Amino acid sequence: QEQQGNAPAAQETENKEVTLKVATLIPPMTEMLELVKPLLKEDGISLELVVLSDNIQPNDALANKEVDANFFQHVPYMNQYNESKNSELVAVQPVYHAVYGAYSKRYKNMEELPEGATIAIANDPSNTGRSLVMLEKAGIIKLKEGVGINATVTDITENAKKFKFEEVDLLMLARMLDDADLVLMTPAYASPLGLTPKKDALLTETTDSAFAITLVARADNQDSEPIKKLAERLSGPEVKQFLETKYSEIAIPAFE
Amino acid sequence: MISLQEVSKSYKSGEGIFEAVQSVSLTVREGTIHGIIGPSGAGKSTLLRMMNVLELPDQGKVMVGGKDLTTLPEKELRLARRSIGMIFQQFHLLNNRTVSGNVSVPLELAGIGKKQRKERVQECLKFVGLPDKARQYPAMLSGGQKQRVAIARALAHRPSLLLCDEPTSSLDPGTTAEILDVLRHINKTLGVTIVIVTHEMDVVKEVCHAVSVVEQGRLTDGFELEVRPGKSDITQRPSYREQLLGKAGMRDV
Amino acid sequence: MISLQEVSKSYKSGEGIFEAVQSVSLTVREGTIHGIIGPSGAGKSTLLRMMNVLELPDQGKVMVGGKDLTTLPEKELRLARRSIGMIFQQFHLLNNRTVSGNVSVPLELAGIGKKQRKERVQECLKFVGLPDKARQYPAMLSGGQKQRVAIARALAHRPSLLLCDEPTSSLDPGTTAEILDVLRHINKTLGVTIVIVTHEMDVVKEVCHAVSVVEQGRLTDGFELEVRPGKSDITQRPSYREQLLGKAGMRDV
Amino acid sequence: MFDFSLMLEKFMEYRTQIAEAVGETFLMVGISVLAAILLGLPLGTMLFLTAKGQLRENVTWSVILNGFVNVVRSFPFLLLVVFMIPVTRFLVGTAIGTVAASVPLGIVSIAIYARQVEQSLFEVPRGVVEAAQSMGASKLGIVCKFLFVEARSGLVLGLTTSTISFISYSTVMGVVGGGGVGDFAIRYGYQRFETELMAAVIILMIILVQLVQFAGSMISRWLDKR
Amino acid sequence: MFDFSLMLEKFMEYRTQIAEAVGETFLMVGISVLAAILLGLPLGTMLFLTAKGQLRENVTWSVILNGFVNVVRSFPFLLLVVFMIPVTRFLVGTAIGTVAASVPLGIVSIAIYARQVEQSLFEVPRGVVEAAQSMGASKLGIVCKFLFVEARSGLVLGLTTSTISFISYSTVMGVVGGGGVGDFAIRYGYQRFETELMAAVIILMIILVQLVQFAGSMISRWLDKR
Ligand SMILES: Nc1ncnc2c1ncn2[C@@H]1O[C@H](COP(=O)(O)OP(=O)(O)OP(=O)(O)O)[C@@H](O)[C@H]1O
Ligand SMILES: Nc1ncnc2c1ncn2[C@@H]1O[C@H](COP(=O)(O)OP(=O)(O)OP(=O)(O)O)[C@@H](O)[C@H]1O
Ligand SMILES: [Mg+2]
Ligand SMILES: [Mg+2]
Repeated sequence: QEQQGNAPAAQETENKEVTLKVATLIPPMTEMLELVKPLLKEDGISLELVVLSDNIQPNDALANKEVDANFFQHVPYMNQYNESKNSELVAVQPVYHAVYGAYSKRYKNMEELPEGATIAIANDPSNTGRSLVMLEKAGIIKLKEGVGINATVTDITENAKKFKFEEVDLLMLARMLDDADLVLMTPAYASPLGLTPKKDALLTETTDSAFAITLVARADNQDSEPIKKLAERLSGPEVKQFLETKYSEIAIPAFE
Repeated sequence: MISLQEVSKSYKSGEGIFEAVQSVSLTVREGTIHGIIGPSGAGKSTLLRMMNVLELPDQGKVMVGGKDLTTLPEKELRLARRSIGMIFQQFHLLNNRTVSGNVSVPLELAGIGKKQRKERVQECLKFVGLPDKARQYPAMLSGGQKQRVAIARALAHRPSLLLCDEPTSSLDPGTTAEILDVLRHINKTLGVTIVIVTHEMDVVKEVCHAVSVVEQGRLTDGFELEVRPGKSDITQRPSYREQLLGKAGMRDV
Repeated sequence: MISLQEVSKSYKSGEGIFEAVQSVSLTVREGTIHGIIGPSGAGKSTLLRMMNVLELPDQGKVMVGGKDLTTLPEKELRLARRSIGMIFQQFHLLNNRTVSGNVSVPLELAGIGKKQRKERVQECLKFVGLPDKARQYPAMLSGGQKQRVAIARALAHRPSLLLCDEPTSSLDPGTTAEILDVLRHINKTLGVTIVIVTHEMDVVKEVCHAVSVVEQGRLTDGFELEVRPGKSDITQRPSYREQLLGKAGMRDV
Repeated sequence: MFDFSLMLEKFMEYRTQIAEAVGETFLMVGISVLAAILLGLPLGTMLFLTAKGQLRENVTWSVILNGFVNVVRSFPFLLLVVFMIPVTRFLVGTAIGTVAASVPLGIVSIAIYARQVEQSLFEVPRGVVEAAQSMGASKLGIVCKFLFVEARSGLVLGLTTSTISFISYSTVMGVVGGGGVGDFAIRYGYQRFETELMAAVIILMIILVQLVQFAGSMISRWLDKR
Repeated sequence: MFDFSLMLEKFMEYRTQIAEAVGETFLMVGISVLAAILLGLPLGTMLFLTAKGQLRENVTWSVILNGFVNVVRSFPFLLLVVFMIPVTRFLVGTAIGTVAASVPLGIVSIAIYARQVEQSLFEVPRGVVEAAQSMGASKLGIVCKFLFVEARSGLVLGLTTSTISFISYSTVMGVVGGGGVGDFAIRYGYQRFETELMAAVIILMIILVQLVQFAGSMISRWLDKR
């Protein structure tokens, strides 16, 4: 890929302070990065958040060296990207699990769901796949052999109760509770409605999920000092405490 | 029919107030053809436009057929205007309607049926000598033809009062004579009152029963004229050469 | 100066082809005032517009000052047009420019400096009797005033040929006489060739050296006229009343 | 840059989904165009009539109507969609799907076209209105028989430009499951990295937009007799 | 519906971020308006001049220029942003951030305003061009001294409408980190369910749009001497 006047990765400034650019999307990721910002300052690293609102661009930006790392995705999604774009993004540090859950306003458990009920799922590929895989694991549908996280609605081979799937934007999921019989979403979207996976979900992902939100860098800088420092801070006690106090219900630390 | 009472109109412009019409009082008797003459910029058009209150006077009354148009509620004003035809100095035709479409508009507004409308449109176009241009658009017409469409449009709904702002300014003497014949005819047989703003003295001499002279926004003179014997004999009009040189022509070029 | 050679122009419309000008040949001698007369819709404007090829003839040559404008490359045509002034039948003023802005346009195009431009604009507006309307916009003018702005604009860049399409159609006799004096003056002192389309026989009688008659798209007559003694005495023009009634007035209204 | 045979192949592979997406786009844009004509045209006319110096000059109404149009246009479209969910649900019973997506899209369409209408009407020469008044035309008569007639080529061009905007707006209606060609291109092409498929679908959109513009320009030119 | 004191409180709490967002919006929209005037105006003029029956009628150029405008307008905006990343990077050195976001926004702005310009020029009466030609004006002279003068109120109204579209488009520039008020509203208000904050920011946008529209209408009316 041609690079033109591209800001070099970790830039040395006059007072030897290093600037580290990290792409991210929404809270709690942004909040966690904000939290470690002053901590990294102590290490001589100036952390700069690049907040984007699309889940391809953070990877594109990282692959094109416009940022030094990103923090918004889980590893399966990253692998999907690497495969498609022949890039070499690497997982550096898993930070937290966000447990997917299925919520409903009308029904108390999965058995109550009537035949032909509407299920709202996210419309971006990784979350579509993730939702369908979750439903498959719960034995509600069957998917084509071996599609895994790449599954789409067309890959459903068995759908005993003839559920209808509506794919809507991630951001829209929470608003769909009134319209759909069942909504599958991450805690980040459910929590503002006062819903938590533990208490309210009719169905949750199994906790050994591979979907921990992970700090991602490139093959060429994963071992650089600033990235290591960032990984260290993101898996440090401050973050752990922050998650446990503020997001105890919805974000489980993925590090010791 | 019309009585303007002390009407005035002034325009604000960058450099102060311009008094276009200054307390003019004027009476147009029912059934007459009344001329308004005066130099360019005197206020003739403004005065004429006050007669159907397209231009609302700053003060004064505009009595038409016994009603003061300046105070009439909108709906009644609309009705009153339906019986007033107007020919604008700049024609104001609808460019996106054909010639017959233009003439038909006042009839449509009056709710007249399609068939009758068509007949009347043809009739009016014949009056002004344009039956063969019925399906053309105004952009395809010559200046004089546009003017004649405007005349036909003003006549279409058989108004009882006709306001004409220089209706023959773009017409040659022959066509002018024809149009004047039409005006004289509807005035005589249907009793239509006609007000004509013009700067052609021949037009005044030919058809007007009375004349008002406007200069610098004021009425400076007004008098009656002897009524002419009637229809001029168009077939006997002299040729252009005769009009200009007399019966004997001069060197050809 | 101008020689039209067998020019024709036809328009396609829904109902077939309309021949507006049919193989007309016409010569306008340098330094003369040439009238074109004829009934409404005869093709006078079309003919005039061919003289600066605003209307490109379907066939025939348009020789102006020794060059055939129909075949001139664009750039040269532009230059040629710079020395031709034109007064349109519908004026075609720029509504978003003031009166002086309008008159100034041809000077701007000719690249004349600001100060000189201003002087010339004032001068031209004086010619047409509108010096006090310099800062008004066309929408604020009466019909005749608009026409006079168009005249001033056509005179501004001192053209050597002036094409006038009914230049006095909206003017009263007094103003007409003034404008004709201006035309006669520039013709006499500067040798400007002038072509006037008009339907006012008085205008022709007053200023034209030669006349062409156009009827139904064809040149049907052409002749010369005796040249008048010169400047008419405006100050002694009879009043409107005198023009209409003779020296002794009639009943007042 | 692109492999055309691969594009064609991909296109064929996904043809049923693409056909469905095209249908969704037509439905959403069709409803929007209808809303623009049925409500945007009158609204724009009212904007014009109540403006300063016009036929029905009325500060209150002018402020209200301008306010409505400006408010609709101020909202980030995504938020408008969200804000309107209760309205949408009230109107069509659900807030998800193509028909539901047409509700916010229609509202935006009305606002967009109203401005175009207003602008076109401002171009009608004053003399036309005067002629209408002199004939005793009612306000409605002036609007229908005079203003619309003289402004018609502008109204059509405005509708053309607006329709292309609606198509553009419709591409983000995926947020509420509206679907459509643009959403298809984003989801299948962009998010699943099927570059050829995306290119094929975009070419489809370009053709669609070209057709709309071409038809609009032709009709406008044909209607213009000035 | 909303608690105004809470709104105000939230607004004050986030005032530095909001100020920054406003700055970003001004930067993006400012660049777009500049692009629209510097490039959209000439492009729209060329669209007009090369159209059928116009001064520089030229089928080839007409097709090319119309093609460009239509292609830009056909792209789902998100995909245009993505497609243009290499160009953006070439032009401003990066593809991320407010300045980078201005590149695709600017391109769309040029296309949008070009159409408005074309439309306004179509409204100029033919006689104006004839008068210009009779004076021997060059093409450039006809355009600058005649067409633009007579179309100026329409050109300003068109720019007003376009600017509001640019503001609207700028709200989705969050994809490449463009920021701005709209993105702020979506990010903080919508995604974090800070409804009061969102409402406050939207009110800010409404005020901004109202101001643009009001100024545009005023200037247009003032320039219109017809
Ligand atoms: N674009 C056009 N399409 C069709 N016919 C046209 C077009 N332009 C002019 N004509 C016709 O050509 C004829 C001559 O028009 P022209 O304007 O030259 O007349 P004119 O002699 O100037 O008349 P007037 O004295 O009324 O101005 C008219 O009958 C008119 O209808
Ligand atoms: N809107 C306006 N603003 C400023 N002045 C105006 C306006 N309308 C008309 N006037 C002025 O009012 C005067 C009278 O105009 P009017 O049109 O009545 O003249 P007129 O007698 O019809 O002249 P003409 O014979 O040239 O048509 C003119 O001097 C004109 O400049
Ligand atoms: Mg007048
Ligand atoms: Mg003529």
